Amino acid sequence: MEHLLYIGALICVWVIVSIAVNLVIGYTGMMAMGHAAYLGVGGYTAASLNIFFGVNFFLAMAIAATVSAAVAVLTLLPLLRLSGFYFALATLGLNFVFFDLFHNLAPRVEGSEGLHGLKLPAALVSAEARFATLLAITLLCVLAAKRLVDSPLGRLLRAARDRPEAVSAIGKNPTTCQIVVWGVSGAMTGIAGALYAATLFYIDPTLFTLSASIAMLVFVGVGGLASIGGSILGPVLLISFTESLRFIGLPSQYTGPVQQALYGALLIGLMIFRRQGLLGKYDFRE
Amino acid sequence: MRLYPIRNLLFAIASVLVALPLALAPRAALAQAAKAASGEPYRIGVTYPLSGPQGAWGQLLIPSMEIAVQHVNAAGGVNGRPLSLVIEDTKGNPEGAVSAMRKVVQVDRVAAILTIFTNVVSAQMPLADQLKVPLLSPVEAPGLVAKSEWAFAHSPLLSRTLPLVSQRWQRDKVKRLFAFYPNTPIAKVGSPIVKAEADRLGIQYEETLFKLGDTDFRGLITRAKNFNPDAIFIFGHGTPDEGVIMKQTRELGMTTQMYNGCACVTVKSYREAAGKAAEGVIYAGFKYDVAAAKKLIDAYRARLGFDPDYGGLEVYDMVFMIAEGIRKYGYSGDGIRRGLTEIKDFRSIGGGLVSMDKDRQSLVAVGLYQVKDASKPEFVELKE
Amino acid sequence: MTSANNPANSPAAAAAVPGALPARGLHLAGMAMRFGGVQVFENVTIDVPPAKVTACIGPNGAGKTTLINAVCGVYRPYAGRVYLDGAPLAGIRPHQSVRHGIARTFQDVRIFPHLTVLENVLSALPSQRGEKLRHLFRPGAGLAAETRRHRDEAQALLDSVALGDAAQRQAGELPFGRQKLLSLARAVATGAPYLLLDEPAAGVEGEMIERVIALIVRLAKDEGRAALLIEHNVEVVREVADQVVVLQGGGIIASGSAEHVLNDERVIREYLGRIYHA
Amino acid sequence: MLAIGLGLAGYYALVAVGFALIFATLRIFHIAHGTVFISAGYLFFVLHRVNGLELFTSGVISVAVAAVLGLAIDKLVYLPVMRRGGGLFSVFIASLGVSLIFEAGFLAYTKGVVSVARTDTLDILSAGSVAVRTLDLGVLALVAVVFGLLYLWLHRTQVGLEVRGLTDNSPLAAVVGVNVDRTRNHIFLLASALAGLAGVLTAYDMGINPDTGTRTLFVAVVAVILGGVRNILLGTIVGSVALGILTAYAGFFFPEWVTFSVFLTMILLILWRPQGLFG
Repeated sequence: MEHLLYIGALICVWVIVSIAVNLVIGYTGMMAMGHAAYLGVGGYTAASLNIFFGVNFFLAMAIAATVSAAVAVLTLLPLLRLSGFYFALATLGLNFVFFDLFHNLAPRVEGSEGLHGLKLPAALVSAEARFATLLAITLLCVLAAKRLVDSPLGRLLRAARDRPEAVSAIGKNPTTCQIVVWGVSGAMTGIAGALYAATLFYIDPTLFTLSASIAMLVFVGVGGLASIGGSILGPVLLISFTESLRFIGLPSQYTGPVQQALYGALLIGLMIFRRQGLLGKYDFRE
Repeated sequence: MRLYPIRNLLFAIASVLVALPLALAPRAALAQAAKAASGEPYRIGVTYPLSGPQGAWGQLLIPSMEIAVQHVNAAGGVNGRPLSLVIEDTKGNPEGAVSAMRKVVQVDRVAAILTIFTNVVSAQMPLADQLKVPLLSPVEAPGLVAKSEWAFAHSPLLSRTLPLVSQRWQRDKVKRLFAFYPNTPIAKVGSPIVKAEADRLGIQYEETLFKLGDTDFRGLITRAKNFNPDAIFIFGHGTPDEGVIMKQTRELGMTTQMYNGCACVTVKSYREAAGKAAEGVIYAGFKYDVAAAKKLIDAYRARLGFDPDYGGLEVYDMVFMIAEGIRKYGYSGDGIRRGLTEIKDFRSIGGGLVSMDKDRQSLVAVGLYQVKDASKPEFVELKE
Repeated sequence: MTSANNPANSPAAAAAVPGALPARGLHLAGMAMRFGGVQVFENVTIDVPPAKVTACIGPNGAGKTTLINAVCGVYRPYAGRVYLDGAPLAGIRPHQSVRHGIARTFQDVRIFPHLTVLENVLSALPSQRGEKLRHLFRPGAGLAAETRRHRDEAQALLDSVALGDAAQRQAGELPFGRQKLLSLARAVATGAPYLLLDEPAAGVEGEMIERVIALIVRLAKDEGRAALLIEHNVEVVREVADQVVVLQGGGIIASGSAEHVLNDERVIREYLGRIYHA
Repeated sequence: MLAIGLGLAGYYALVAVGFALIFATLRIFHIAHGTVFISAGYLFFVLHRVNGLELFTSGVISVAVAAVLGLAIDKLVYLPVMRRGGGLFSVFIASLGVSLIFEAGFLAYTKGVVSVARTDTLDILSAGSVAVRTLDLGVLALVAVVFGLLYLWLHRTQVGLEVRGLTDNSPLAAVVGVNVDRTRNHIFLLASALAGLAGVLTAYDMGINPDTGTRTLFVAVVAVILGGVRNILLGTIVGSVALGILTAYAGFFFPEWVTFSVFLTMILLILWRPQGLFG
């Protein structure tokens, strides 16, 4: 049971990330492929503050959200002038750049490669409490995201996704919308990063690599573009599936490769048969 | 809209897929928990990388544990009950480490865990404190296990192996020493120790870090070359990378004598990567007395067709250490922990006696060896 | 800054002398566009008075659409200036032109295909607090009320152009003609008093044309908006235009009241003639 | 140092030119090109090192298989995606999928142990302090020859002509009667064969890890972006040499920042001029 609660918590983290990524990829059509970097920034900010300065974890999480948002926007600004595909490529590069940054510069507890020793509040210690807390936070993120995408701003995002030039023709600045939503996405990813650390009690650079970004892409792609429900479905489906592999008797050394191969196959299948994903409304923006 | 039929279908599939694990998991959990309670074998958790970049280690070391378990059980088991291993893949990364550990502890209810790798152990230590389950691993990063009273290490620390090598340096009048470390915690703690030793002996010292998983180290080696050392010291995790470095060193025209801080040359993949370049290498490491280890070596050869490396000896020991803990204080996390802390003059399969120090780091017997033929694990112990 | 980087001796400078300017209305003075070295048009001066429909006709490639883009700040004119109610309108970015009171439509429609018809119009309504993040998560921002108000507004507008029935449909699914109508409605929704309409009737047939015409006329006569209409369809022009300019061969060859220009010998010979005998 | 840089440049160039060919002509961002590269490497490793098949034969077989694999990826993945209206990005994602699957396979097979297809140490020509491995010279010579042939192929043959037609504008080429499908096959076969050759050489020389493919590919991508896709041959050569030297020196001065510098270069380049230096 405890184990399931832990997996539940893990799923919550990835749901938040997927929603954050879907906000930019699905609703705004910005091909974000480097969110692992922001996840890492969030995780490291929260963990460092909590471990080295004894900042209350939830406060640290809030700060982490802000920092991630800031980093996200700062990394976005220079990339804004890039056309869709080169934009994707540049964000992809972020994964590698930030990995080396984390690996070479990020603080680490002596003798290990990363950070442990979080001083967690009661609400995050026991398995039950942690799951409940994460579920609550995830719910908040879902509601916030829903509020955003159903708002006039969200409408503008979806408009800009298809016809940025027409958006300026009706007197709204599409670029501003993009920056705003990217910041929101960054903040959410930062929160997820903090919760990720709280779920694992530990973070190190190997958690924030290209493969994490790919996982996000798969979750969003499978769940469905521009669909909050999809971003919930995606991680729930895939994580519970791969974790269930542990239980249905498959020797555990195959879960790793099977999972990776599965993700690969899913990506191909999606691109051929259903580019908008299970619950998606739109196609990928080319 | 038109999509609805498809959607409903997809929803159906989706819900089934979600239901599947939720339905299966608890049953599996109960089943296993029940077994443990009705108490036949004592279960030991093994959280090792079986897939992913470090996957090879699981494949190499687990057989050696299984052999140890066989030997224990053949000798009547522990308090008349057999041992058994519950193996989970960590994929060598923190998330996998935590998932695997939670699974073996919370689902399979094991009372002790054999694990490996600094990043995995770091990720598991906070959990060990919480779940009160001892971790026993061959990590070689000094100070790591000191962080948690539930973490134990059975491995030769550099502080024990280096003196043997440095005697050699003195004997051979080494004047200029160049050292290679992987960019991992080991290096971060290893390099100052070596540097201090070099200073003590008045040896010119220069070092560089290499990235595990890289295949082209010639840039670094060129550095070494420019430094023109008369001794090269490599200290890592016994990964093939170090073998590749040795080979590429030779291929850049350096004939300098090479030393290694661990018994990596006993690792097959390492020897293969190094090729002829490994010959003549002098290394200090975990005591590996072929005669003493015969019963392990034979069994291991029978299974995998080659000899176990020094890690195989370490993990073999670990199974016996845990068995001893259970024997003394019974099958419980705390019991086994006490057992491990009290280990004294434990006879290692490699020969030599082992005791735990107060930081839960084993003090192992070490030896100085030179590689004769790289194609097979042939090395001679060097005595002064 | 348009004037700043003008060559002082350019004809535009001469044409753009203030004083000759009408106090009200949109006034394009001595506009010139070049891409690279290639000249599109030069010294184009058009006066777009309020509550009137000014049509700009001319063959393809005469630079009519380019003219609109130059006015809206999509391109920076090579020379010339845009005056709005006598004040120069310099160096604006596309999304700012609406704020100054100029909205445009596109020849190829460019409605938001994935939004509903209603949303298309809604998105164009000016100054919505719901589009600012800071209002979005502030309780008591009264967004609900605002939203309701806007919905009614948008619905009313749609009804007025006989699109009310399609309000909830995906705009992309509408037939082309109604999409044109929608794009017009969207421009209208911005509330801008000056509309630059890029061939609103092109590709539209029969009864739809009538509606487009009706809408344009209504905008001018009832709502007192000014329209700069770019159109190939001379019949439409005859119906709606108060005055006409003919843009051809990189310059204006005729301008004046509709019937005068459309009956002008030279215009018929050089331009309309070609259409009739085509 | 320079020798090392050039040696690397050789491998990069072989991968990069194929990638550039495909990207410039078909607008396919062929991540799986790295998969083709690595697959050839592993096949070669298995044939030569594991099964002790003779060096040259194993090499040829691996390259041939690589060529076919490349074509198969196009036929089984890219074409279906494009036929169903997938664009540049969809194909890119699908390509990513392909490389994920293969990488998983190789991980399962090697458990991440580096695979070096040779046991012998290479002989070296040392003149004073500088020592150059004969292999590097061999590789450079080989690459020079390959590029020479490529030049002839592009400028002297009908297919080459059509290829260059495609680089300018694919639909146009279709109009003026280029048999796009046939040319496409040629391109994939050739490009993949070159990647295969690079894979074999790398596996023989430095050895390969399951992720070497993707890594090398990204380096090649940077090289191509650096050189610009319009001018396939010159672009890739210049790009690869520049990058080979960059990585060699990065590996010398700040080994911990090699990846960092490569990808920062890429991002800055995209920002500076997406069309590349010779675009």
